[in-house]
Amino acid sequence: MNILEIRGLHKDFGGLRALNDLSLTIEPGQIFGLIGPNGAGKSTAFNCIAGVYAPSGGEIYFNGVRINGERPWNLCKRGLARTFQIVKPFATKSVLYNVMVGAFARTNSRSEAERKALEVLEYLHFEKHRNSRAGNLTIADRKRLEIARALATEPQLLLLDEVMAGLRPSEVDEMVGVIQQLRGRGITIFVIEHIMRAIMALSDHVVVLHFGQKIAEGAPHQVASDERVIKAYLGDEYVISAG
Amino acid sequence: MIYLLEDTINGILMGSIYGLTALGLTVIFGVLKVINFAHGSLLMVAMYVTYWTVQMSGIHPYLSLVVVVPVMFVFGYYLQDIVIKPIFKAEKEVREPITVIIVTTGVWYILDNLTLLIFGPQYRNLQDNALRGKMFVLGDMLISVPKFWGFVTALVTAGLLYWFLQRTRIGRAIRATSLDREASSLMGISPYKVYNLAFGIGTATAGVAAVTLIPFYNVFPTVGVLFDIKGFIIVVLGGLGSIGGALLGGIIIGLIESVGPQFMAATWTEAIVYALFLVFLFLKPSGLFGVKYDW
Amino acid sequence: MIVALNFAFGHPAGAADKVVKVGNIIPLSGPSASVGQQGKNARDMAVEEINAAGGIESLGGAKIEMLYADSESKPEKGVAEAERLINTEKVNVLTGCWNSAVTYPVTAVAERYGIPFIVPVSVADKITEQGFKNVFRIAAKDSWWTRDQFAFLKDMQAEFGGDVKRLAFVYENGDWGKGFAEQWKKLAQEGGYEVVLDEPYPSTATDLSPVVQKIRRANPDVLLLVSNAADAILLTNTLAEYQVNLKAIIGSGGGHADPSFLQATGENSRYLFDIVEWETDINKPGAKEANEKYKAKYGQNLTGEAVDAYLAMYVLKDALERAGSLDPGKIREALAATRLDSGPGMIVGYDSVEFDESGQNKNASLVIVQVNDLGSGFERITVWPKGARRAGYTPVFPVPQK
Amino acid sequence: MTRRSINQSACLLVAVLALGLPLVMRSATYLHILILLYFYAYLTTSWNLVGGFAGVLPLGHAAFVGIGAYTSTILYLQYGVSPWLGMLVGGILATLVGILIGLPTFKMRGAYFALATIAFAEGIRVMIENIDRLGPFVINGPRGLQIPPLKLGLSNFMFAVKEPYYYIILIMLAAVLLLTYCISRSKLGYYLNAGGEEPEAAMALGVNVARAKLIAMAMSSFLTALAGTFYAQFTLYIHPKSVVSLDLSFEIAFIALIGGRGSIAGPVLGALLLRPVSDFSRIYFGDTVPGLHLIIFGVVLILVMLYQPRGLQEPLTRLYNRLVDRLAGTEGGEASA
Amino acid sequence: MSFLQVNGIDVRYGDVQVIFELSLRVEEGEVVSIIGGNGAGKSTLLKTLSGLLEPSTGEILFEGRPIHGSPPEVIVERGIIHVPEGRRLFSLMSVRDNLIVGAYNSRADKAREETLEEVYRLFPRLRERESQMAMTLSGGEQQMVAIARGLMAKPKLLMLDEPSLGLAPILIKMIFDTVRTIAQQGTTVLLVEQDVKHSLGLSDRGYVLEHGRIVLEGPARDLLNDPHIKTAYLGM
Ligand SMILES: Nc1ncnc2c1ncn2[C@@H]1O[C@H](COP(=O)(O)OP(=O)(O)OP(=O)(O)O)[C@@H](O)[C@H]1O
Ligand SMILES: Nc1ncnc2c1ncn2[C@@H]1O[C@H](COP(=O)(O)OP(=O)(O)OP(=O)(O)O)[C@@H](O)[C@H]1O
Ligand SMILES: [Mg+2]
Ligand SMILES: [Mg+2]
Repeated sequence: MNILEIRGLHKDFGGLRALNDLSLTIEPGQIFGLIGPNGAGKSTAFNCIAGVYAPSGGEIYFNGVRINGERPWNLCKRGLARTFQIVKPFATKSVLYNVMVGAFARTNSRSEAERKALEVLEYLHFEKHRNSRAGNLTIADRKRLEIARALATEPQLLLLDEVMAGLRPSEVDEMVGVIQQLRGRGITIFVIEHIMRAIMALSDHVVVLHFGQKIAEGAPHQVASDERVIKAYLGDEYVISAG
Repeated sequence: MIYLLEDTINGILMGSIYGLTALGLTVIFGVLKVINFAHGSLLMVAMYVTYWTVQMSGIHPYLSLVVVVPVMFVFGYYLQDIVIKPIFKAEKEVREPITVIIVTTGVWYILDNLTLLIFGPQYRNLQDNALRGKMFVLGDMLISVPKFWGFVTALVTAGLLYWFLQRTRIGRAIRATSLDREASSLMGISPYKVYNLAFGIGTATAGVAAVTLIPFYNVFPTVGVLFDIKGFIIVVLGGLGSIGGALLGGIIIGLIESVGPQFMAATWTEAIVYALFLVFLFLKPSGLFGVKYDW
Repeated sequence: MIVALNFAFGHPAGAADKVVKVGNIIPLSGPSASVGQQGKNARDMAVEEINAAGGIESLGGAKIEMLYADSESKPEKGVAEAERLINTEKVNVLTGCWNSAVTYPVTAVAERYGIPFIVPVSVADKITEQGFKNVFRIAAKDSWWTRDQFAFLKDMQAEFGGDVKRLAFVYENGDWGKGFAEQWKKLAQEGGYEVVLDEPYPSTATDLSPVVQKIRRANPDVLLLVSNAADAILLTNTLAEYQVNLKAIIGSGGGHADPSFLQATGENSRYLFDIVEWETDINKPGAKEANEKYKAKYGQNLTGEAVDAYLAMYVLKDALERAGSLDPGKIREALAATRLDSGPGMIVGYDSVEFDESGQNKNASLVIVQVNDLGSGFERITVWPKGARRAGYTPVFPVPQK
Repeated sequence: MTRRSINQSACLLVAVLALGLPLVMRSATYLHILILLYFYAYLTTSWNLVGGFAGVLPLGHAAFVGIGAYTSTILYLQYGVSPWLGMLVGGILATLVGILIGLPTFKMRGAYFALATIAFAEGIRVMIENIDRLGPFVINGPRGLQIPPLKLGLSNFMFAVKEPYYYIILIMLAAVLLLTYCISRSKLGYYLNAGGEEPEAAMALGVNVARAKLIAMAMSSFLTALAGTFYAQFTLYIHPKSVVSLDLSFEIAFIALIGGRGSIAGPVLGALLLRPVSDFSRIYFGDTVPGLHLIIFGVVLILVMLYQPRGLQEPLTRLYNRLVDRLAGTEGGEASA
Repeated sequence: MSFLQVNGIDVRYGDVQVIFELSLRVEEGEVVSIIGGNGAGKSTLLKTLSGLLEPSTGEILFEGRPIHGSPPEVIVERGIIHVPEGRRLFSLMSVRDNLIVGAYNSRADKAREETLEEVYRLFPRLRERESQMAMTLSGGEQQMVAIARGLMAKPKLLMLDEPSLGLAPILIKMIFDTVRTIAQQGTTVLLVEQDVKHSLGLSDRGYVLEHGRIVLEGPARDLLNDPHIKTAYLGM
């Protein structure tokens, strides 16, 4: 069974059609990439899946269950976690506190939540920051915190929205490693990213959005050489340097 | 039928004056993102300023605008500069520093009681002013002349304020600061000066409101409180930060207060106002003219 | 920390055999500050006089020491202050509190500690109807005020004609106004009047023209009012603006008797009737002098409220003289046996102060005044009872139509 | 000494002090002031569940005080129901009202929420002032209700002396503090904080923000109403202007903000500062210069906020921690809770 | 004396020191890049230069006169314009009003209309969107507005903080082309970037910032070939 299946998804904001007839399927254990120009509707797609927006049309199935209009916290309990492109840390609280909020999704015990949160922080090499105030982290660290919190909810499917923006190449590589490890733990990953270096290295399958519509789909290298994708998204220069 | 018309007109006139009293509240909220609990007291101070200006010079009450508006502007400007600014400096990251509510309440207590100390608890009003007791007689209808001028003043003030904020250089700077304090400082705008300015403008509009009230109203140290809660309800009805909203909110309240008593005891209209307010909030939490995402 | 406070603030209650401590709880700030200030002034004047005249002789010339506390018109503040005055300041007697809502709970405190509590003015009937032993009220209670208002109305019709049928009741929506309105309704029924309007309004109203419109449209002959100061002024001015024609408007003291009322209403208050405990033109020896002295000191005329406070101090002095002790029980006994018919305090319209079983001054009486300008500005002229009417003045009733 | 044992002994010390105080301090006046101080600390701690943890600013909690006070008083006066029972009924009633008001208002943020709660409480006050009887219940409108102090005794929640009141409110305060402490360390506490700060993120992490806030509101309104009954029994007179007044609502919020909202000690610290300032300035200046004490109160409000915008709790906690560190003889370690 | 001269500044957030004894200079007409990993203190440095933060020690001289300790609005008047990280547009104002506010300082205000024309010529897309509310623009368009708003202030020194962050590859190229154009027109540019390849590609000189200290500096070309840079920042 597919872990996530989207059929003919639409989302309108007033007169603006942010998503237009989007369909895709993600199999368990996949790393699935979503790319496209700014404003193409990528984050909107995530918001529809994660229950922030009710879709204007179409269907979303998670593990075979229709989840249109399901509230975010219930989706989280079902095993769907996400990060925010515009990070939203609990700024006045410590990193550990932030992650514990996520961990509480699976337990009622404080000590259990703390244990699990520390485990996640360690896993992400983030434990040295555990007592830092989340509001004082740099942007890149806040993105890492987003991942840590999401992981603490023990998801089956993890939606990552531009978690690598602002990382330098070596850090991108490190993060790619982490994400691959997550897949190793059986978590399916759906990732939005503008950093092609990461997308190319990570994804099994890539979908390209443009004006809310899917314009290409396939293996990363296949997509990267697609004429329309280059024109709309990558630009001519990319082909040369990616080579 | 004629009664209803008469009451409706009175409601609109008085309501627009309520809107005018709340205008400063909405401007200050729009820019500083704080509720100024001292607004009623500032109105009270303005009423005293107006009262003494007219009393001592004997001029037409509306001429006192020339004195009251600048005096109140300066008063508000420095009040913000001295008392409220330090809080914004201390809480740079907080968009709606709630502590300001406490500080402005402190200002409220101080102003009301200082006035009591200085002027005593007496009730004063201007007996012989050019507008006192004047009525337009339209057939069987009686319409208060001073309220009518208050209505006109409210419209003009709101219009000027809107124009000022939308079209002038300083107005744009004020709006920019209200949206992003830090970014506006990177444009060369001093946010604290803008706050002073906005507070000054808000206080000056309280001055205008005081001038419209003085021809038919009393002055005493606790008069501000009477308009305070009303002001809160008005700005929320209209949408915090919206100028047109404040006027409309005021008129709604004025209408309820004026038309309502013909169908029930006057005390119940108060309850109606609160009930309507809550219903409105539930239906449209950002107010009639409020912008949803600008919290 | 509390210990430190105790040390710093707790005045050791020394053997005060040379002073009588009187605790006074009145609204000195907040919305009733104006009345509170009058009460304080009048008390101070009386006590100065008493002390200057040698204090309480039977206590070896003990002086009266006044302790004031601000209730801010809030019941909880009044209670806290009563507790403090009794327990910490060890006052011998308590007076206050003007706002009936403050006076009620304070009577309970005084009763609990057995401290005599003199209430100069707080008109709610209930205050002296709780079966308490320590409460003594100087002023008339609201059923007497309303009774007299109706008696006045009847007498006026008898004397001047003018057929009064339709009554309108407009009153502040508080303890005080509601209390009056209830009595009015009964009296109107008994008197065969038609009540065309029965309208409470919030004292905090910022626009009273809707209420005035209601009065205008109900077209009553006589309007009876209970108002605080701000609303009394606003109502009077608005009634004039809307040219409401009435045969008479009768106020119930309070706001209508406020010293700022005449100044703030001017011509609009002409011919208004008001019921009060006392008026400056009263024909009583000493009254004129007392008023002049007061006016020189505080710049205002004595009001009914002020005179009751002034009198209260003399009632107290009288009781203390007879008690010859600072024991609250003794003072209470003396107060209960009061029969004060002379002395500087007796500038009121009746002949003596005597308390009935419940502690109500049984002789308290009221007068009705009319506002008019007799050439030296607007003033309040006593017109009723007829025996007390100012010589040479003919009341204007019914008021001429505009 | 370990940090834990120091903390425990500090708590013990405070407890002993509080319990023993009435034995040393015999003045009914100070006892009265102290009882009201605890009363406010209790109210503010209850308020803190919503106002502190859930990150909104309710300015209408007096409504719940009023519901509690009126319910138990009416039941007692008209039906002879023991105020203890009435207290529970009042609490339950307030809980229902709290949920009712919370349902729509928790969608609002910031200033809107604050103003909505003001309007709601004022609405309740206007209702009480206008209604003389509600069905079989005599509310007595603007005249308030007086409880005749005839049947003294524990079962009637009425005492001739102040000590019993002192211990009752002390126990109530201790209980609510303990409750707050437990909540702050529980899942609910984390969820409230998270939902208050970044609702969207919290939802994505499995937090049903609205439900968490509603639970907090239910608890807060229940606890607040209990204090209403206490107040009624303590003063034996309730009046819409005293138990449902805006002043009361404001004072609760001020104490919380001055003390430090969202912290456990904040409400108590706030009450320890503001109550004496309010009482003693009124006592010492209320009679001589009318209004001066309110000016002083205003100045204190402003000064504290200017110098400690996060409330007194912050510097005092730091001080306390340093002291504990000194005693424990260790450095650094964990900070925030 | 350099155009901009930073001498040994320390910067801290409360108790945490983030920048240590940092010195650098920018000459008039140059494009200088500052590169460094995340958390190195790049944004902090720019915030300090623009007056949002104050150095605890050290001095900052612009055209020979000290600016440290002056508030941002004074520094803007002097001609240093900071385009902050994350765009920071005035979300509820139109594109045009955003740009006009950019020209708030007195030097720029006089030439407002001409500058607006110039900026529109540089970003024709913005002219099309002139009356659209800033918050409804796409990420790339928002970045254009942010840079354009900086230009409206008639900067002598333009400081850009990660202008390429979160942009699609095609837009990144466009943004850097724009920066190049701006520099060619004579504006001095101080550029903070993660995208080292692009930024050093158009810079004259560069500084490498790590843990709040300058660890490397030199002509951009040399830095591009530096082995440390290659491994850490270019991912080769
Ligand atoms: N809440 C909203 N209301 C109105 N319009 C919206 C809203 N959210 C997104 N949009 C619009 O929908 C379109 C798609 O936005 P979305 O955030 O999904 O883009 P994106 O592909 O994630 O872009 P980026 O790569 O810049 O993050 C944009 O034009 C955006 O302005
Ligand atoms: N407001 C703040 N309070 C306390 N510390 C802060 C604050 N802002 C940033 N820091 C800290 O200062 C250090 C430098 O941050 P800065 O934002 O300057 O880094 P940067 O080089 O711009 O990184 P990035 O590439 O992630 O934007 C970081 O360790 C960060 O945690
Ligand atoms: Mg996006
Ligand atoms: Mg940065």
